[in-house]
Amino acid sequence: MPLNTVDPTTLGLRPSECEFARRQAGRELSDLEWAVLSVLWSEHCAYKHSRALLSRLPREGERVLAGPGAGAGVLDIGEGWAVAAKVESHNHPSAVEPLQGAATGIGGIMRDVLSMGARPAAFLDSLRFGMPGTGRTDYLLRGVVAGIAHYGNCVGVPTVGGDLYFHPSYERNPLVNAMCVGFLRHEQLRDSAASGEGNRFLLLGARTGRDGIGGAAFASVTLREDAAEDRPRVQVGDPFLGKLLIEATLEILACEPVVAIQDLGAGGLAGALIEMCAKGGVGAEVWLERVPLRAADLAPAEILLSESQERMLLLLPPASIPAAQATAQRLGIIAAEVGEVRADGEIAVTMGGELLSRLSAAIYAEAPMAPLAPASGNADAPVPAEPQGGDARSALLALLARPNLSSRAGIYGTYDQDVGLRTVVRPGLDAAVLRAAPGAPGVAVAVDQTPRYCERSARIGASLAVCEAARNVAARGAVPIGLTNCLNLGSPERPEAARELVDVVDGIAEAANELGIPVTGGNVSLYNESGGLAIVPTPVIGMIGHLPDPERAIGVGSPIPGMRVLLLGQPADRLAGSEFAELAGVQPAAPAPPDYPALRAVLNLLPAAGAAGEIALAHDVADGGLLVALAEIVLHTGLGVSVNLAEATPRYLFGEPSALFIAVTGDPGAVLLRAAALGVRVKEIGEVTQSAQLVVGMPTEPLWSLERAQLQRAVGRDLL
Amino acid sequence: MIADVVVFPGSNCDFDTLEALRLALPGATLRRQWHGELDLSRSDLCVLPGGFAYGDYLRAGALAARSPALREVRRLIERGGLVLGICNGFQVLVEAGILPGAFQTNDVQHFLCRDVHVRVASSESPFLSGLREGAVLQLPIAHQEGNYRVTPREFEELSSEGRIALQYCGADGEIVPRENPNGSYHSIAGVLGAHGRVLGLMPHPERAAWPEIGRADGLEILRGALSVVAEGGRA
Amino acid sequence: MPNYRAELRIHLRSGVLDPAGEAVQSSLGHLGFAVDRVEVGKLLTVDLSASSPAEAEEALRRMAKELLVNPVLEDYDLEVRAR
Amino acid sequence: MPNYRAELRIHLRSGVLDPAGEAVQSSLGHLGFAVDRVEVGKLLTVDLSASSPAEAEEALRRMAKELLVNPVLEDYDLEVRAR
Ligand SMILES: Nc1ncnc2c1ncn2[C@@H]1O[C@H](COP(=O)(O)OP(=O)(O)O)[C@@H](O)[C@H]1O
Ligand SMILES: [Mg+2]
Repeated sequence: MPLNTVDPTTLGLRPSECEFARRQAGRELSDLEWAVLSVLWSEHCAYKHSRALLSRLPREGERVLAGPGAGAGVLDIGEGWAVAAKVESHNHPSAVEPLQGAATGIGGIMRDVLSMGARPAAFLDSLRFGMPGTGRTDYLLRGVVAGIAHYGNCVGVPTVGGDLYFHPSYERNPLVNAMCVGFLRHEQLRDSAASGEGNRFLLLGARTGRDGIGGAAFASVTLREDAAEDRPRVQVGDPFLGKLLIEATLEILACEPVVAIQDLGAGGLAGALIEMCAKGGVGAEVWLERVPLRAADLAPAEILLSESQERMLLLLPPASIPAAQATAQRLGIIAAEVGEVRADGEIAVTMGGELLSRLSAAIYAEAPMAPLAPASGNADAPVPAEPQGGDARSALLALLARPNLSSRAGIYGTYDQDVGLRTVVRPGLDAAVLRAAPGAPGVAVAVDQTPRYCERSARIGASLAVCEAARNVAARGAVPIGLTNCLNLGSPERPEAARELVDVVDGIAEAANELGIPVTGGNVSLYNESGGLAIVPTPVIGMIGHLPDPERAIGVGSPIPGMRVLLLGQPADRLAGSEFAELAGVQPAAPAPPDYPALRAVLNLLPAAGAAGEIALAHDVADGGLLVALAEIVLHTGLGVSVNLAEATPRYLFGEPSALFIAVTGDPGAVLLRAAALGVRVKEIGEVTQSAQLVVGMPTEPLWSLERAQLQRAVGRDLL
Repeated sequence: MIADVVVFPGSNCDFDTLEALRLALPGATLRRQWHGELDLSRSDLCVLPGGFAYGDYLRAGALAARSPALREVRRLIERGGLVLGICNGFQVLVEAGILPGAFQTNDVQHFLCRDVHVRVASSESPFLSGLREGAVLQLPIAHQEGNYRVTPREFEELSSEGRIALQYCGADGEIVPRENPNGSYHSIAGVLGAHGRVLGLMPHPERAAWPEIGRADGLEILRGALSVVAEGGRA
Repeated sequence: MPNYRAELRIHLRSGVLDPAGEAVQSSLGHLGFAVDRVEVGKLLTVDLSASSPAEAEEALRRMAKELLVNPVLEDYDLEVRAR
Repeated sequence: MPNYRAELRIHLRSGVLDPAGEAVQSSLGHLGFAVDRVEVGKLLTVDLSASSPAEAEEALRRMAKELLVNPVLEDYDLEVRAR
């Protein structure tokens, strides 16, 4: 067997890790083994700094069919249907090449969902950039959006939502998180644990090229000043092949007795195969000469570690291989038999009959954990004094024009929102609604996180992100039943960032426990810092809300003039953390922690009232506060809203509460009854009008109004 | 009645179209046919669905238009069968020379997905026979290369032969540049083949065949095939 | 058979609207580059074997006609050299 | 100032996946044309005025760097001539 010539620490392994590996193996490792180990033991693959911490997240729930550790979380939605969902980051590749970085991010998360046996049904994108208006940011934003559109539209999966925030801390480290949602019947659920000596691995999809080698290790290293040097590592996605891969995979899963399946992501073939083996407690023999290549001269380590896109690894009994290959061939896609299961737990890599390496799968799979050394204490800033008075009407217009509140229609308008016929409510407000099939159960889906909140308190910000995501699905009448998340942070080796990592996990755990929402999985992206500037902690939450009858979700029909406008829940009692405070130049402060009792009560009310058809439209009060939310209803419906508000204080009008909704109803009496029974504070504030304008009356202030066209001009900034 | 949906590698509205046809053509035999094995010898209606056939590489629809499947489609047309090209299907028919013109990238230079209004400019086609001229439909579009180009001469010809099927318009039916989403010549959203039995259109009727969620204006177009069968099948 | 590399330069026909070119021109303008016109065309590079340059050229012209060029909108010129 | 026409021929860098080229190659195959490789690149034609060919070329190189060429994935060559 070839021996050791490289110093493994030059591959990014720490001396202590090398020692650990040698001890486990009982010998020196070969170059090939070090190469594989350096990738599989990278932060990106091994979660060295976060794995222990993540066990604090609640994961139990009666609807959870597959939780953390699976390719995607899977939740029961009734009538034999289930939903699979996962969010993942593709930050560093997108910083280097925004279009292809985002495109391959979409392709990558799609294959995670596919690996559960689900048909990918929708994407959401969560984007963070430095402040707009600089050439670099605009270029990144345009490229990323074009990349998502390119891959998503072409692969035939709609993009139905997302969020987008600008903050100076993302200037050098933009974030691109992608979420995929898929549907499956319960019996279609698949697992990635390999088993059965002699079963064969079938590599399905693209030929293996030199692209993306070392990508995983690359993602774990802080972006260098000149990221351009990392350029050859950029991969190009082929959504056309991605589409063939979906169809071929699903057809083989439907027709053949597939034992296990896994997508190829970070760590390439080695990553997928070793994970499958380690999960199943078995080993494998790999035949590298059978891997279809794009360039003839790939070295064994390159074949093992290449992160070429659009590939899946399936495990089948030998007798089923010919049929699976025939299916693949008919659909125009390559399928190669590249190895078989060994019972002894060893990974034996061979090329043309020659044994190149043999090492236990468990050694590769069990990276030593890295301890966190979080800074102590929570540096939440004190709550500052409130600005007083001011002209609410002009403040509203100014808020709507802020980059973080302006319209996202120009962005989601470039995404196919409908393909697949599952989109019942398109993007526009809060969550989108999907049905598993016409007439079948479905879900409301949203991704959320507000950098402004996390900037001053990672912990409160994280719990508020869970609350907002829950509110957004509840606005469609859905019950939040599970969440997936992506934790984007700076280097865990810095005590402050380690503290933030602990805080965001605790914040999510707190809110998830308080609201009874299990965490079904997620992804951690660390080292988002460069030039001494780290991002604001960014725990992106992807929420799944259950809708037994999505075709009757809140928001499927339109409100009618004359319907009443209600406030449900708890109005804001302070301005801290709000966009208004930022606009007013008040020193930033930590937002109020979530009001869980009030939120729980409304989260109970909306699904019940929605199912009874009592609510035509609901929208939660979030960024910008109450007046902004009212304006958004006027913008969204094309109708008018006329209200009389109880208070004229800035905190009431512009504070950002954690448990407040606006609801439009044709039957206020019924909603009031329900609210009383559930302990929801409710107030009727006005009505929907035919003429498209927002009319606002407040105590001691003259009545004022804004035409929809004026509101439109304010929000209508062209971001692309 | 037999209706076939052709699947090219990269088609992605094939299942959607079948699902909508199931509703629109009750009792019809629906088949999803892979392009390589296409047999339309018993077909009454063939639909080329939306998507990105062959990745839309080179030009949208160009590679699919040269595939052997198109021979079957041409034969069906010669026999008087019905052919409906939706979005990418329309692009394929144009690239194949079955319908005139050519497509360019939307004038805004990016993909567009939203509801538009279209006005029925001609009902001289089975597909449009259930609608009156001037009727306004609300249908979704989803395309990057939907900017339909014909020469002024071709336009005159198409107009005089009643072969402009649909034009983008406002909710009130007014055809104005502001309501033209992609820059198409004279707001053309759909055109007919010589005998009205071939229709190519950019909007997606199959995405608007769903009354239960308030999107149903595409049903009438999909039902059009019934009118021919009611008259006694193919010509 | 000898190997050739053909370069097919595809232009929009004159008179055809070129919104892509206009968009690039205006972006250049925003960056401070004043140019008179931009046209966005395609460049296809085809490697093939043929018995002579003339035969290679002949093959390319047929490929152009049958697939590579859309005569409604596009024109092309062709250059073949040994490789 | 004299007028120039610059042709920027943009190729994919070697090793970068070219799904478009592969699709066109296989389609040509179905049409009976056997070719060894197809690459789909871009051809930008830019008309501009400059005081000399060297200055025009210099301007084009800056445009390429700032907008027209994506150095992560693409290479280019440039030809400037009087018009
Ligand atoms: N990056 C994005 N991609 C797709 N859709 C987006 C994106 N950003 C925002 N949206 C959509 O725009 C709408 C408004 O977004 P946002 O203001 O974040 O939500 P809310 O209505 O809850 O305030 C939502 O439907 C959301 O899904
Ligand atoms: Mg909301």
